Amino acid sequence: MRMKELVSKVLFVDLIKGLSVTFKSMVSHAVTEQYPKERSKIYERFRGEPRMAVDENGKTKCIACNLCAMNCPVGCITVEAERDPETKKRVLTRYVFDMQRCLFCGFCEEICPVNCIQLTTDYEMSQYDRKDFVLELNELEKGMEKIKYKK
Amino acid sequence: MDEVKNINKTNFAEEFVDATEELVLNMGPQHPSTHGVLRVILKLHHEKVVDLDCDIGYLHRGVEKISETLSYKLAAPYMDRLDYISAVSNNLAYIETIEKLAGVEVPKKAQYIRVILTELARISSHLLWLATHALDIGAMTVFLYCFREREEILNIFEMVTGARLTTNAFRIGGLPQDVPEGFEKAVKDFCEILPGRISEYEALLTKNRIWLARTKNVGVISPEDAIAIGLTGPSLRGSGVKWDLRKAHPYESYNEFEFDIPTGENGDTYDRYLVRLEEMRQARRIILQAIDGIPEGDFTAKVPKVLKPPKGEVYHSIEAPKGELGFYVISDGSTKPYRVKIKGPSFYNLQALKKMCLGHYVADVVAIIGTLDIVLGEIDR
Amino acid sequence: MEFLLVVVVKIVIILAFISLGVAYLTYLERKVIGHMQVRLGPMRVGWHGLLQPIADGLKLVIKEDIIPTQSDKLMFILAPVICFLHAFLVYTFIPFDGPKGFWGYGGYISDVNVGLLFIVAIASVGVVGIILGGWASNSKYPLLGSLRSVAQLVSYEVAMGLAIMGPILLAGSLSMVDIVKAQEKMGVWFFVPQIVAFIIYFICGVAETNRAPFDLPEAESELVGGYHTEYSGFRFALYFLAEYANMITVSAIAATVFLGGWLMPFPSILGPYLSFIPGFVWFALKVFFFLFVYLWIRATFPRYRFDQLMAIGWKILLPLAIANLLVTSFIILYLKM
Amino acid sequence: MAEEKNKNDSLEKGKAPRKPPKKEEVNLYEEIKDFDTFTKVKEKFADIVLDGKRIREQHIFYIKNENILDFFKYLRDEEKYDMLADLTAIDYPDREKRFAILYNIYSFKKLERLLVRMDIADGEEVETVSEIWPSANWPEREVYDMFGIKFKNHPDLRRILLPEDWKTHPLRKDFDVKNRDQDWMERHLGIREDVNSGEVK
Repeated sequence: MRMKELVSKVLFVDLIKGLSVTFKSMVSHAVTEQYPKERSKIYERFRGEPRMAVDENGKTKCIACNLCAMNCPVGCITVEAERDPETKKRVLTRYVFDMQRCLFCGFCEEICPVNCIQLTTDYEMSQYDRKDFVLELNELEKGMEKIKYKK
Repeated sequence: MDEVKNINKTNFAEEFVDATEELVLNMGPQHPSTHGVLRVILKLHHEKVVDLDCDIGYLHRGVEKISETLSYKLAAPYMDRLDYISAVSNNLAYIETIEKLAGVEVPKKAQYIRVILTELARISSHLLWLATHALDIGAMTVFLYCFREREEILNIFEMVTGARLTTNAFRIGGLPQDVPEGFEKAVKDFCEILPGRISEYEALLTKNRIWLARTKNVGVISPEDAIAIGLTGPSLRGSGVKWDLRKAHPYESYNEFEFDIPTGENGDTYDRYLVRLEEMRQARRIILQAIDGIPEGDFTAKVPKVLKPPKGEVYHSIEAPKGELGFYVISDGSTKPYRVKIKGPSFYNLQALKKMCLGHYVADVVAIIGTLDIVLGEIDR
Repeated sequence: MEFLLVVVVKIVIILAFISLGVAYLTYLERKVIGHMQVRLGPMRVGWHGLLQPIADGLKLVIKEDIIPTQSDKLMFILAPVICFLHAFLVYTFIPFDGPKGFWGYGGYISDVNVGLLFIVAIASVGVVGIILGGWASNSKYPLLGSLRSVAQLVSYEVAMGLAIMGPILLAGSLSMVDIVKAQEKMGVWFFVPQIVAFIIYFICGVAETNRAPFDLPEAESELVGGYHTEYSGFRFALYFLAEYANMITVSAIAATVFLGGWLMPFPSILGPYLSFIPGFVWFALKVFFFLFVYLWIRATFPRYRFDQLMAIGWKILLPLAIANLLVTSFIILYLKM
Repeated sequence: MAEEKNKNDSLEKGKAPRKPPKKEEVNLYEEIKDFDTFTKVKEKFADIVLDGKRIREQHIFYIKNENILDFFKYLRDEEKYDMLADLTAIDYPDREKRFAILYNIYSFKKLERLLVRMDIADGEEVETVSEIWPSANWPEREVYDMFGIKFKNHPDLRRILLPEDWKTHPLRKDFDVKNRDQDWMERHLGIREDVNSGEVK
């Protein structure tokens, strides 16, 4: 037994085993994704860039119930609303989403009774300025304005 | 002046010995192999460690304080960010503690899916551990191989929970939503490839003479010492203590699955390496049993929208990939916890660093930090 | 006059070729290791990243050259130059092709009758640059790195020198050209009769050039960057180039001494078909083979610890090299009698 | 905050007719029955052990800050509670004895967990248990750091997570979550921020 060990040590059996693994992987296919050219599959549930849904008339679906703001662990949502004197309903006046603080936990999306706020599968959210991360309602409805990097 | 006189008195040999000073080496907080912002102050004699002090807290965010200000539900995403490598386990531990406090019964289906996801998280955490541990010791190819497999797990997480790293996977009472179509196939596909990949790492490391030389008899800790210093998880099992919370105090449905607890013999780095590799295989075994046995039923229990657990306190811990992860929660009957204490395994495991490192070389310190599998997010909280 | 012109042209050609080779060795390293790690390596600059080394070099040259305020400035500036200079000086004596090579001008800059000795001597001066660099940085990691480096180089030099003695005995000459000629005459390359010396030489060569698994002086996971931690920009590039140039040197010596330099393999079988290929191509192929093994090893193995490295050098390689030398000399003595 | 509270209240009210009113609070604390260790300890350390409770299948002992080293040594050696899993403190600013220290010990032999709770007043010092369980070293430092509770004979009582020259103890209840040590920040980072708006000056 010891002899066998010694022989395998002198013949570098343990090392050659490792070398064969790396050589095999060298000739096998690489798993790299060439990011801007190839994009990996994003699953439907992915929680990315926030969006506010609109109804068929292009008006916001938000009913200003403030549930999303209350269910946000970091308090990144601000809802400002007024009571309409005629219909006695709360009407949204301002909706601010601070993406710098967002945890992407998805609680707002879950709690929303009208499926208005959604975290979409869009994941490219970089900006040049911090101010651009504080999204107002109109930005949330059509999506963040992105500056595409050019060579 | 006195010192000068003393030196003049001594003969050459003694003077030579005196002339070798202790070197204080600052390892971290920016260092490639302290796995985050850990600062280790080493006192070296030549290259041997004679004293060591850990400086932690660079990542202190006050999670315990923050969770006192949030309702029970809203604190959960913060727990993902403790041990960000296995966010699912953290979330599970916290959610289970709240469930235990509030007395919520979780449906069987949710329990099974929780088991699958946490075991996947265990594999992913161990893969990352192996990757970085091997990289610290210089085997850089294993690093990328492990990341290749980890990517598959992260894809499954993304498919089920919607996020890859900080998953926020579970809710009090069960799951946020049922698993999507294709989940079973994805998990099974992953289980299919895993054994082959593990044997690849084994071919690169297990018998390799350099790996053996670097890990055998390095960072040895006896079972008694390990218990006294509070080591848990694979680090404890590497010393030969057969203790696993999944067996000792089964939570979720772990008592329904068959699996073994691997243990080491010598309590050195090599044994801990073997234990973790075997744990990956056992985790795969649990996943395969669970995926075939997912019962029909609800994925969540009925939980009031605003949870107010009765007055009381509870400690609950689970076997996280790194050891015993416990939460101690006190409720004062309101919507917010009165106190949340997080018992992170890494915090206690890191205490063992000094004991393990003394008398070893600088290069071994790196290997031992790697073998303890620490995450600074959990240590500093 | 013509002699001088030829030499100058040869120097220019070889220097340009080596510089390019060093640059593309970094590309090769990244590609080979990349593919071994199931990724692609550089892909963006030029077709399949072919212009990457040039971009890297350019970047290093135009980067800010930081000299730490607490450092010994003169030494700090001088050290990488010493390292670089000696790495490139060695190529004077390496025969890239036979005396009839390079279209009759001779495939080497000069053939000295103590060539191999000279190469070994010069190559070991390079370590001075490393010590000075580590010391002059006035920082702890570089200091530890350079100390490790010195100990490593000194101890492996011995075993390496003794390992090359075997082929020298067989060839009966220290001239690089004569060693190759002896292999041609013998009909078999020296790595066959001197297999032990060959393995020892290669291991020592890896250790000498501070490459994995013996890359302790610059082990990035322990010593951050070793002796060049404090270096940046152009000076870092010099260290970098020196390391890769040393790799090529060690490979070239191995190819010359053990693998028959510019000779063609199996001349009796392949000779009629492949004789149109010039010698330096064979030489380049052999060097390439060694370099590939270098990279292959780097991608595969973990790193030794410092004390283990010294133990291997002194306790295994040195006695083996001595034994090999003794056996070889006894056999030669016996054959001569 | 106030808004949230109102909302919660209204939700509770809305639910009231549908579900039976949960006016009566559930008392989770039960008396300890047939727990061997408790009877033994109660006998042996009658002056220290005040009470014992059982909550969700977990035992909690309540002790006084007297001779705790003997008590814990007994637990470790005789009752085989060989690991200190956790050590922490809780702040009750309204109580007379302001802090409670919680020892969470575990026995590998019996697979049993035991919580030991001890009330202490502000400024009272506690004997360190790091002699008995070395793992108490860092948690005690953390308690010192976060609550300002001093441990007697501790080998190395320094702040652990916060900087050495930090002044406050953040896990005390009177420390607001948004509060920061402004002087420290000015000294080391050269900034001072407005507590309310978070603006940096």
